[in-house]
Amino acid sequence: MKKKIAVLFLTFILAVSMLGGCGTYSTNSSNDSTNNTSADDSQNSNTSSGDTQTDNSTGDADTTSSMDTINVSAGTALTLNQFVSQASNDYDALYLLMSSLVRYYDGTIENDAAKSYDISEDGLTYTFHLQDNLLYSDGTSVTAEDFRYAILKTIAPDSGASSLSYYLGIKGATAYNSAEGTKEEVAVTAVDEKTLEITLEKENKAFIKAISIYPVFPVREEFAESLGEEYGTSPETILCSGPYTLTEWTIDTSMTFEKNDSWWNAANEFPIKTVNILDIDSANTEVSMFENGELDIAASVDTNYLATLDGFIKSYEGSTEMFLWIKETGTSDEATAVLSNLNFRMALTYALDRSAISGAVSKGFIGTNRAVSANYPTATGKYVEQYTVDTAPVSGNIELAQQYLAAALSELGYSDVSELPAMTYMSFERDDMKLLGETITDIWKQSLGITSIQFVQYPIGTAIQNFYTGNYDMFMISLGCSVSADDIIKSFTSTGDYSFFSADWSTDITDMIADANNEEYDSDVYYQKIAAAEEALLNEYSFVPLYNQTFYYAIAEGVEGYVEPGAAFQFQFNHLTFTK
Amino acid sequence: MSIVTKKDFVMVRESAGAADSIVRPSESFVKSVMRKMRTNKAAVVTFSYIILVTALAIIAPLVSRYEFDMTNIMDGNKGPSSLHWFGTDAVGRDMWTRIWVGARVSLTIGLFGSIIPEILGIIIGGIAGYFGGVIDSVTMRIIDVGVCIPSLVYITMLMLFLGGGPVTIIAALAMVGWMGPARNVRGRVMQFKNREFVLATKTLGGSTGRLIFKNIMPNIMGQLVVNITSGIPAAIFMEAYLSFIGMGVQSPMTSWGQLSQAGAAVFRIYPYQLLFPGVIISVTILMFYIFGNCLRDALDPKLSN
Amino acid sequence: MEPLLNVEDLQVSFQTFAGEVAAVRGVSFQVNKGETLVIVGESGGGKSVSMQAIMGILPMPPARIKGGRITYKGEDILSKSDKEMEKYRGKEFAMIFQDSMTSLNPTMRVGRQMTEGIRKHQKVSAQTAKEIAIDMLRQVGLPNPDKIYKRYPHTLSGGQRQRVMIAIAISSKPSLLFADEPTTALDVTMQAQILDIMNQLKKDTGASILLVTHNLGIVAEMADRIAVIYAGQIVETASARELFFHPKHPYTWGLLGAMPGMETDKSTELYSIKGTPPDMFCPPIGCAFAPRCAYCMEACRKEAPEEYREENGHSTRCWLLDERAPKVEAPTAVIPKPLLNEEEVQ
Amino acid sequence: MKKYILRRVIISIVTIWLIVTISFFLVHVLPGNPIAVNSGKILSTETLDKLTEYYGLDRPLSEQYLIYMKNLLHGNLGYSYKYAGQTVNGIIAKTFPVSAQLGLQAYLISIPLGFLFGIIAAKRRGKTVDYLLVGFSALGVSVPVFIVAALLQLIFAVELKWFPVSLWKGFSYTILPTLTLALGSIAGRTRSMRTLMLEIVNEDYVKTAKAKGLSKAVIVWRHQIKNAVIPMIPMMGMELVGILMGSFVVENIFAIPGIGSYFVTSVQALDYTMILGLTVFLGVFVVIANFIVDIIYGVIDPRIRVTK
Repeated sequence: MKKKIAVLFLTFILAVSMLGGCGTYSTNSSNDSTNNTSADDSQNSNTSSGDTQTDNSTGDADTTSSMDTINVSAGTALTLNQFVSQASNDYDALYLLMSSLVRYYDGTIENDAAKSYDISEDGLTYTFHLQDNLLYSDGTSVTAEDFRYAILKTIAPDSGASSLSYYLGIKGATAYNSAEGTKEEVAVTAVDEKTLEITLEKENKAFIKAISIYPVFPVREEFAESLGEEYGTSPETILCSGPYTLTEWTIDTSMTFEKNDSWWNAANEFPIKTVNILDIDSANTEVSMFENGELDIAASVDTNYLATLDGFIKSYEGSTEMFLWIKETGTSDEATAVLSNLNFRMALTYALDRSAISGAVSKGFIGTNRAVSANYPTATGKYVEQYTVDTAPVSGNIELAQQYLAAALSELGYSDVSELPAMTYMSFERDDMKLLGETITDIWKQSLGITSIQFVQYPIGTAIQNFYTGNYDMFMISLGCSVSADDIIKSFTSTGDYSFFSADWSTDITDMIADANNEEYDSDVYYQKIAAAEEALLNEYSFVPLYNQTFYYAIAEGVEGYVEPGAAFQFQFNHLTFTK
Repeated sequence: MSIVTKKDFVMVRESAGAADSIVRPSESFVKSVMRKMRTNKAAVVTFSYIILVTALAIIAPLVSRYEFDMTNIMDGNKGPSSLHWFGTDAVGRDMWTRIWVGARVSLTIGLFGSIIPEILGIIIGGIAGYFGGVIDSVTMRIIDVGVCIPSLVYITMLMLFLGGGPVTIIAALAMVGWMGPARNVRGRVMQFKNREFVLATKTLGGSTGRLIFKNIMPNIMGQLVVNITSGIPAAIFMEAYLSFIGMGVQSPMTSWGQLSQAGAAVFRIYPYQLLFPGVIISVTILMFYIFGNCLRDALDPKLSN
Repeated sequence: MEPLLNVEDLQVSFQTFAGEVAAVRGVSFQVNKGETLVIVGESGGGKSVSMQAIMGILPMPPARIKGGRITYKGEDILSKSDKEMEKYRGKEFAMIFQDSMTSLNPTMRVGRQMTEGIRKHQKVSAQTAKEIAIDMLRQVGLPNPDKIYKRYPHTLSGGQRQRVMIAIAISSKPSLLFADEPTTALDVTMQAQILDIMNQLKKDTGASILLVTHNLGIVAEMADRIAVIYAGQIVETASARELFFHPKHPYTWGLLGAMPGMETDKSTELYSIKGTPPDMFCPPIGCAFAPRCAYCMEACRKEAPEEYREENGHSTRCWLLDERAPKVEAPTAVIPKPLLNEEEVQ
Repeated sequence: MKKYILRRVIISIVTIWLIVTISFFLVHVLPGNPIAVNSGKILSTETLDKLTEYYGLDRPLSEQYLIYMKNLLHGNLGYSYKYAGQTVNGIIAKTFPVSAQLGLQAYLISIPLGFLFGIIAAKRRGKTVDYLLVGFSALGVSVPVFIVAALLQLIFAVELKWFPVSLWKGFSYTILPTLTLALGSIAGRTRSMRTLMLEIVNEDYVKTAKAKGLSKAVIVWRHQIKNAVIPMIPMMGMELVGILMGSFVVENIFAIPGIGSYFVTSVQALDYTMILGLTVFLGVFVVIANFIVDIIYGVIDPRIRVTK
């Protein structure tokens, strides 16, 4: 129960998937160029990525024979119906089962169903040329019409697909989605069996990257329509066009993928014959299975067990960051008054030694006082190191905290801390979150004498429900999964994807970001302005950064070529080899 | 040789009345049960353990140097030492104090979580069993329906309306727990209903209330006490189960269930964090269980004559 | 001649929470072939405990046989193992219990409860066992026995169940039939029928009967010899006529006096024994009946009386028979008038 | 007999209908929108509204109830919210056999062992074997299941490597979970069997049997055990239903695709159709189990003949 929710939680929960999806900050893989898709230099990257496709097809054909089966413990899909799916585990499985126009692999974008594509001068029209031998697992051939049908169904008015927002950039898509326009007006045409043309509303350098991270998979119209709701719910109700076919699927337990030799690039990629994805809920069981050799890859290892499996453990920085969000409107008028007092918020922040607390709660948590995650790269190094901000220190300062509290009490007219109104500090039900919440409330009690803040935890369903109704004062929220720095900062403001961050100060931060974004600034000036916006945001002390999360996974000996998922696909087994 | 001499053969006048003083002291039912319990070694051992645990639960947190929720980041995950008898958890909270604060929660849930459903069961089962007819069939239908609705639906609902404290769990146990005892008691009451001594009381004009509680109940007393003592472990388990699925007692309170569940997650690395709560929860339940057995033997007249 | 059953100084005590209770404190009696011995006394005197001890069906623990010898047809059966005793029970011995309501297995048909005993001892096929059983049911006077054979105990009346009990007991032609208050749970008319069946059995098979009762009417009806038991000891044994005409023990007087005769009119106040039997938790020193005996002497309190035997087999355990004791005659009210002329009794 | 069966069938149908109706409205009282909950992330309000419409959750409750009942009559329990596109019937059909096999295996072990230990403990009351068995059965009841499961897994799977650590791929995979499940019910059954046997040993018909000269074994088997089993039957009926429905803890720790975990996750995920589907499924089972228990009860105990 805990582990499965954890996986869901780690990869994307509450993650605001901004435009262009979450870039991977994998510390060890170099190719910076494609990561940094900030506005100015993305133009040249995709033409270059175009030609890089050809060389990988001549790659390591001979080693495919030695590998037969690999067992991986990770979350299984809830549904394989791309038009309804909300969970990232679904897309992980579809990555193996389906081919898409372009395929994302370890930071680069490779050709897949589209042998090649070219872009019109005005950068609006993309023409994809499909592979010749592109087949479904039932032997029929994949046509451009299948892609057109899939795209239209993704942006249809009644579609709940999570990839919807990345295709609204197509001309006529937004109108069709809001049921004003018709299907025909959407600028997606199958010129012929092997050519697909897509025209955007306005130029978007990151379109290719977006459709590689949130792809649309081809499916024959009559196949999908005839199954209706049952489409994508079992091995029999999906049409595989990718490197693997699905031979077994038990919900919440296991999925078995067999190599699909009729895939166009079967000879060069995805050497492993059988991939078993096992959904293990108990961390203890997962570690024991790994020790017993029943598991070859443990996708996410519980930090308590790092010692047991050291020697096999590898880690990567996640792109999400955990914040303590102190709301403007509290659960009562007195609470609202107290919460909107800057001194009180500063007192709460200064009282916390965030690196010590995070480290104690879990080895994977690294305390931070910055709004942008620690490993966000700039062209020349780490943004956080190059551009500093003046805000509360990560190790906290108890004396200052007490002074701020005293100031706050006098401003609010309380003679003693015990008169403060009752406030609730809410989070999802998870062991480490519980430990963190209890520790923070206790430190506030020990160092500031505040006893009126009650830490409350709910099972995930109820917590999300409460999130909407808003009957809490403080909330632990994971934010900031975004490619560009300005988007990260913007996500904290009311103009971000979350419309309910409606603090009044957010407007001037939005102006600062807009200013930073105009064309002529070079990246250094851009980052300085972003840092200033970040500092203004931090010094509001509504969003108190807590920690960045490092994810640990375990790899058995003989496994080569495993790609760290970061925030993209979990099973990038394109060049994974495993000799027992 | 006979010690009797000639002069002994003299009539003794007033001897006839002496026989009336019964030689064996007649004891009230409760006193005889107490005597039997005192003489039973197992009962004495288990009862003193229960007293010890309850005393520790009340006193230990008061006299301990640490608050149960006082964190100390510096010495997290330290094994048992002179400073911390049961060691510390990940954020340096003293396990000894936490176990005894947890004991308060678990024992209250254990006790009330088993007594209240039993009493509800007795009352409803007794009435249904004794009166039979419509009341009986209606109650039985309610039980059939009630048993099927997953207990978690009640618990989630209660948790939202009453908050996550021990009260919710006890209320949930009561809502779910009364059906089993009610069914048993109904069966027993029906069984006893037409036994001779009950008919005899009826013929003597005993009022219905007196009949149910005076005659039928003592016979069910044995079963009641056994159910309560075996209900306590079940209630403590329920709390541990709820902690396992994340619906246990809300922070900052803790309970044996939560401590042992958290300990179980790391028991390969910090075994003491599971060992202490796990052992105490198991031994306490064992003691209640055996104490229940001894009580049942003492209460059952057939067994002890 | 050799008695069929000879019980000598049998002692049985029960282990209870509160300590040891001596239920039988040295009981001795004999049963000759073809004779009916009736053990009579107030309830709790140790009657049925002695009988169950002989049969070897006392639950040990809590019961424990502390001493004594029981010889049956010359063999000491007390020393026999439970396995060996199984050959006796149901074959040599048979027992009729008091409350047939609880003495029949509620979940088994009557027929099956009979055939299991028959087939155990008579090595006959199921069919013949069935015939024997049905014949037995007919013998005990049950109408359409083949239907009764198939029915369950709870569907029969009290009298029918008691007859089934007897049928079970006599189905293997026992030579010694034990009857533990066989008619107490029945009404008077049924009582007479049951006693006739038992006498009939005695006449047909020459079996001897050991009957336990507290009802003197049944004693007069059935007994060849009588043993009066009080507080775990036999206080007086004699032939029926001897005991009724020449009772020697004050307790026997009390028992006889308590029985209203045909013509005792309302005016005569019945002679009753005051008090209740002593609690065997700690047996009294001296004669157990002393506290309730109207003729109690110092000696009775000091020491338990020996047994005074007379040639005609009449033995009494009471100091009154000692030559040193003052002569006391049984109160006339005790001797029921109709029985006074001796011929009738034969 | 037929009249009685008919009456029971009608009562059963009414009971099931009651169960569904009460659960339906009870579940909808739980606050929260299943779509928001199952997505596990904060959805923008438009997607939320669209999906709510897609699942028909925006229609008035009474209308939803009628639709649900119409489908129920056809035996169609609808689609799960959490596992989009999966039918509740499909999930139950796939997962129940797993839990049933596990439950039956544990049940078939625990019945004979439970009875055997109970009888031996009663027969040798007060001796060491009695204390041993009572102690063992006490332990079985005292140690929480997740500790038992973790220990069995550590000892027999990781250390001794006799059995696989978890999953459900063959018979050897089922042994550890079955033992974990069986331990608890063996303990309970030993205790109640011992109590019943002690009560029966004092019954008069046992003395009659002994007076017939039957051997000890026959007396124990034909007379004592048969009568001791009777009060156990209602308990065994309900216990069987419970154990067939799987155990969340065992299935979670041993990663078994059983139905047990859905009873918990569906409530927390507010997966209305799943909760109702499971409740109806459980309800039908309980009603059938009661019916069978009554018939067996009648067969074994003539005093409560079914034809009353």
